[in-house]
Order: sequence, then C-alpha cells, then structure tokens
Amino acid sequence: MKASYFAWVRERIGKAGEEIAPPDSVRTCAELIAWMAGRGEEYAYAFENPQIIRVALDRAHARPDAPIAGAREVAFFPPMTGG
Amino acid sequence: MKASYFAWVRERIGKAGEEIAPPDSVRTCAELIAWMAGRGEEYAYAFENPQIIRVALDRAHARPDAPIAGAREVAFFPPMTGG
Amino acid sequence: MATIRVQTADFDPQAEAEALTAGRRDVGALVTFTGLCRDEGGRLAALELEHYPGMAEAEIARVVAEAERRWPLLGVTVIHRSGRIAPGARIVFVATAASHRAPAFAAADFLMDYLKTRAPFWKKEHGLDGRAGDWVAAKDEDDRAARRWDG
Amino acid sequence: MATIRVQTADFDPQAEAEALTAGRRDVGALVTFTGLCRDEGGRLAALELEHYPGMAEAEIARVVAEAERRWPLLGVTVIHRSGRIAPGARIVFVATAASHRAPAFAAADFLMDYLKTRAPFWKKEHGLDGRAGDWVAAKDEDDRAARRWDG
Repeated sequence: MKASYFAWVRERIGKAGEEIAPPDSVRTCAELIAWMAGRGEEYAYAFENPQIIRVALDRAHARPDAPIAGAREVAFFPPMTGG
Repeated sequence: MKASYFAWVRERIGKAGEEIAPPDSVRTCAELIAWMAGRGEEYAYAFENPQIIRVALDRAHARPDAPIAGAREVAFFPPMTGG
Repeated sequence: MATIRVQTADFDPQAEAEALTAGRRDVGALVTFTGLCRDEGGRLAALELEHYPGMAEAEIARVVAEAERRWPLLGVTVIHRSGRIAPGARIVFVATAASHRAPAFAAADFLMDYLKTRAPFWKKEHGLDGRAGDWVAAKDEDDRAARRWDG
Repeated sequence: MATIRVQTADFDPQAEAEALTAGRRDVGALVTFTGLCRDEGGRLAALELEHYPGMAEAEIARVVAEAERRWPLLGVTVIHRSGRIAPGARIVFVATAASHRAPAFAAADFLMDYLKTRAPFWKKEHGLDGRAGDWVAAKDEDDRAARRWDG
C-alpha cells in the first residue's frame, strides 16, 4: 500500500511517502503505527508518541481500531492546524 | 417637551411629532402613555395597546417605570424591526 | 475605533472589511454579516426602512460599546441603511476583527441580535401590487435570540 | 451548490461572497469569515501551510455536507490556501448564505471549528531570524470548540 507522511512526521522520516507492505498480522491503524515504529530509527522517532499520530485510509480519517484491510493509501500526520 | 412618533404610531397619530405639555401628575413613561391615549381619537388608536409601545427619553430606551422629569425629548414607537 | 453609519446609500462590504485589517498584522479573524432584502417568495417590491435619526446612531454605539466590553475586538463596523430598499439589495452590515475567531464570531452574532431588538429601525413592506403593505411585526424569536447573551 | 477550493493564490472575498447572492432574492443573510496570518507580535516572517492534496478537498466537502445537513443553507463557499503566507495575508475563507441570520452564523462558526480540527492542513512558523521554526501545535481549545457541535 502507498504510505504518505505530512508535517513533522514527514520531516522525521525524511521522505514524503513510499510503498509499504505490512504483514497480514497488522490489522488496525494502531497496529500499523506500532509496526511502522519498528522500521528503523527515523520511524521510531516519528512514531515515538503513537497516540498523537492521526491516520487516514484512502483520504478519510480513520480511528485507531479501524481495519486497514483493502485500503490502497494510508497517511500518517500530526493533529491538524489549518484554518 | 418634544414628542416624536415612528412607524405605525406616527401613521395612526397622523404626524411625526409635536410639542406636548403633560401635567406634573404624569411622572413615568407608563403614565405618559396613558395620558397620551386620552388626547383624542387618533391618540387612543395609536396607544390602544400600551404594553407594546416603546418609549425613548432623550434618545435612549426607557422602561415603563422610568421617570420623565427633566427629559427634553420623548419618542413613542412599536418594537424595533431593523437589522 | 468603531465605525458606525446610518445612510440611505448602499455600501461596499469589501472596502469596509479591508478598512478593519489594512496595515495590521495582529488581526487573525474577520467576520462580516450582510443582511439583504428578500422578496418573500416574489411578493415584495421593496422594504421601506424608517429610523429615528440621532437615536439610531447613539443606540448602535451603545450596542457596539457593549460588544467591545465583552470581547477583545480589534475593530468593529456597523452600517445600517434607511429608506426604500429593493429585493436583493443590502440592508445592514456588521464586521468584527479580532486576533482569534471565537470573539470575532461571537461579537458579530451578538451585534446583530442586539441591533434587531434595540436599534430604532422599522420595516414596512411594499407589495408588488403597488400598495404599501404592513409594518413588519417584531418576532419573539428575535427577543429570544437577544436574551441568549444575558448574564 | 458548494464551492470548495484549495489553492496557493490569494482570493477575492467580495467576488466570492457576491457569487453566493448574485441574481438571488431569497438570501437574507450572508456571513463571511476570513482567517488572516498574524505576525505574533512581530516575531513571524511567514506561515507555511502544508496540506494533503486530494484529502483536503474531500474532507472539506464532508464538513460542508454536514453543515448543509444541519442548517437550511442557500450557499456555502470554503477556500483554504496552502504554501507560504505572509503576515496580514488571507489564509482561509468561509461564506454561508441563508434566508435568516441564525443558520448563516451557526454554519460559518461550525465550518471553521470543524475545518480547524478535521481538514488536513499543518502550519509551520518561519521566524524573522530566517530560520524555519516549529510546527504549530494543535490547541485543546480547538478540540473543545469543535465538540460544542456534538449531539
């Protein structure tokens, strides 16, 4: 699936996005964050505070317990500060 | 004192304003309305429903029990419908 | 600081709004309200707005002062037209500038509620049949709206 | 019916507002909100607004649809800029048109609260010292403001 990063999540990881392939055991957004945090030092830094990371699946907000099955695009970002 | 009339109060009385000289026994806005209603047929019509008539003394809203002593200008009008 | 005008002429909302922000870098929120004349389903040819000259400006100034007492505002403009106004035309304009959005929204909402029930203006309807119609009756809902801001 | 745009360019609030009322005689109330870049007491050189293309427009559309479900609106416009924005410049614009003032005010207020907490935009501060500063932290008060509209 396609992963996109925004704001300081993007800056900490050092890239705007990439293809990721989580194993089938990763079922929810919260589990996906935990898996992402284990992908290396920059990911551990970006996801060090998992409860403030927001996730969008196919461009819609998703709760931590939302299943990721079937999503083609996932995005990780901090709480929004627009407006 | 100078009296001014607005909206349908003006139309019922048939003039925009005039000089009035209430007796000293008329002390409050409510008493002034009652006195005005006794000045003739058109006044009785304009003030037939005294509780909906609003009074301003010297261009500021005044309650029914406000004293009229010292006011140079009094205005009578229906509830406002601007905005 | 506040701009208050009662006039028969139309006004330019954008020019009025920009006057509140021009040259400033501390305004974060600008709210405007424009009240327009509806044709009431095609029934109305015009509204005629009568006002009490002198008191109208004074009462609007009192309402604006109350808004400035309640919220930290950086600017306020209130313009109210009088005379004959055609459907689609502007009647009233309120603009509030503040650092943040909450006071700007609250103050504009408050100003409109208070102007409705306190500023000495009266609307008369002129129908398409050419006859001068009735004076618009004050609405209970306007009184209720104004009471939202009590204590 | 709704106009939704995310763009780097500035916009013309008056043209956007008039597009909601042009040729209509049923709009009685037009509320606009303009969010501007503050210089934070002279500290800021600019704000940089990052957004999630595609999702930003989609999420604004969901928020607008929710406003239209809650209030009888005759028109809605939301414009949000992205990129570098200087102090004093416009960032965001919301306009709501309705027959009466209460829904126009409520919907504009609601839209701003929801955009703040749901639309995928992030602000980074650039200081006058030339360094890129911190990402603006989300405010608890914005979450509280958005929760005002719950149930």
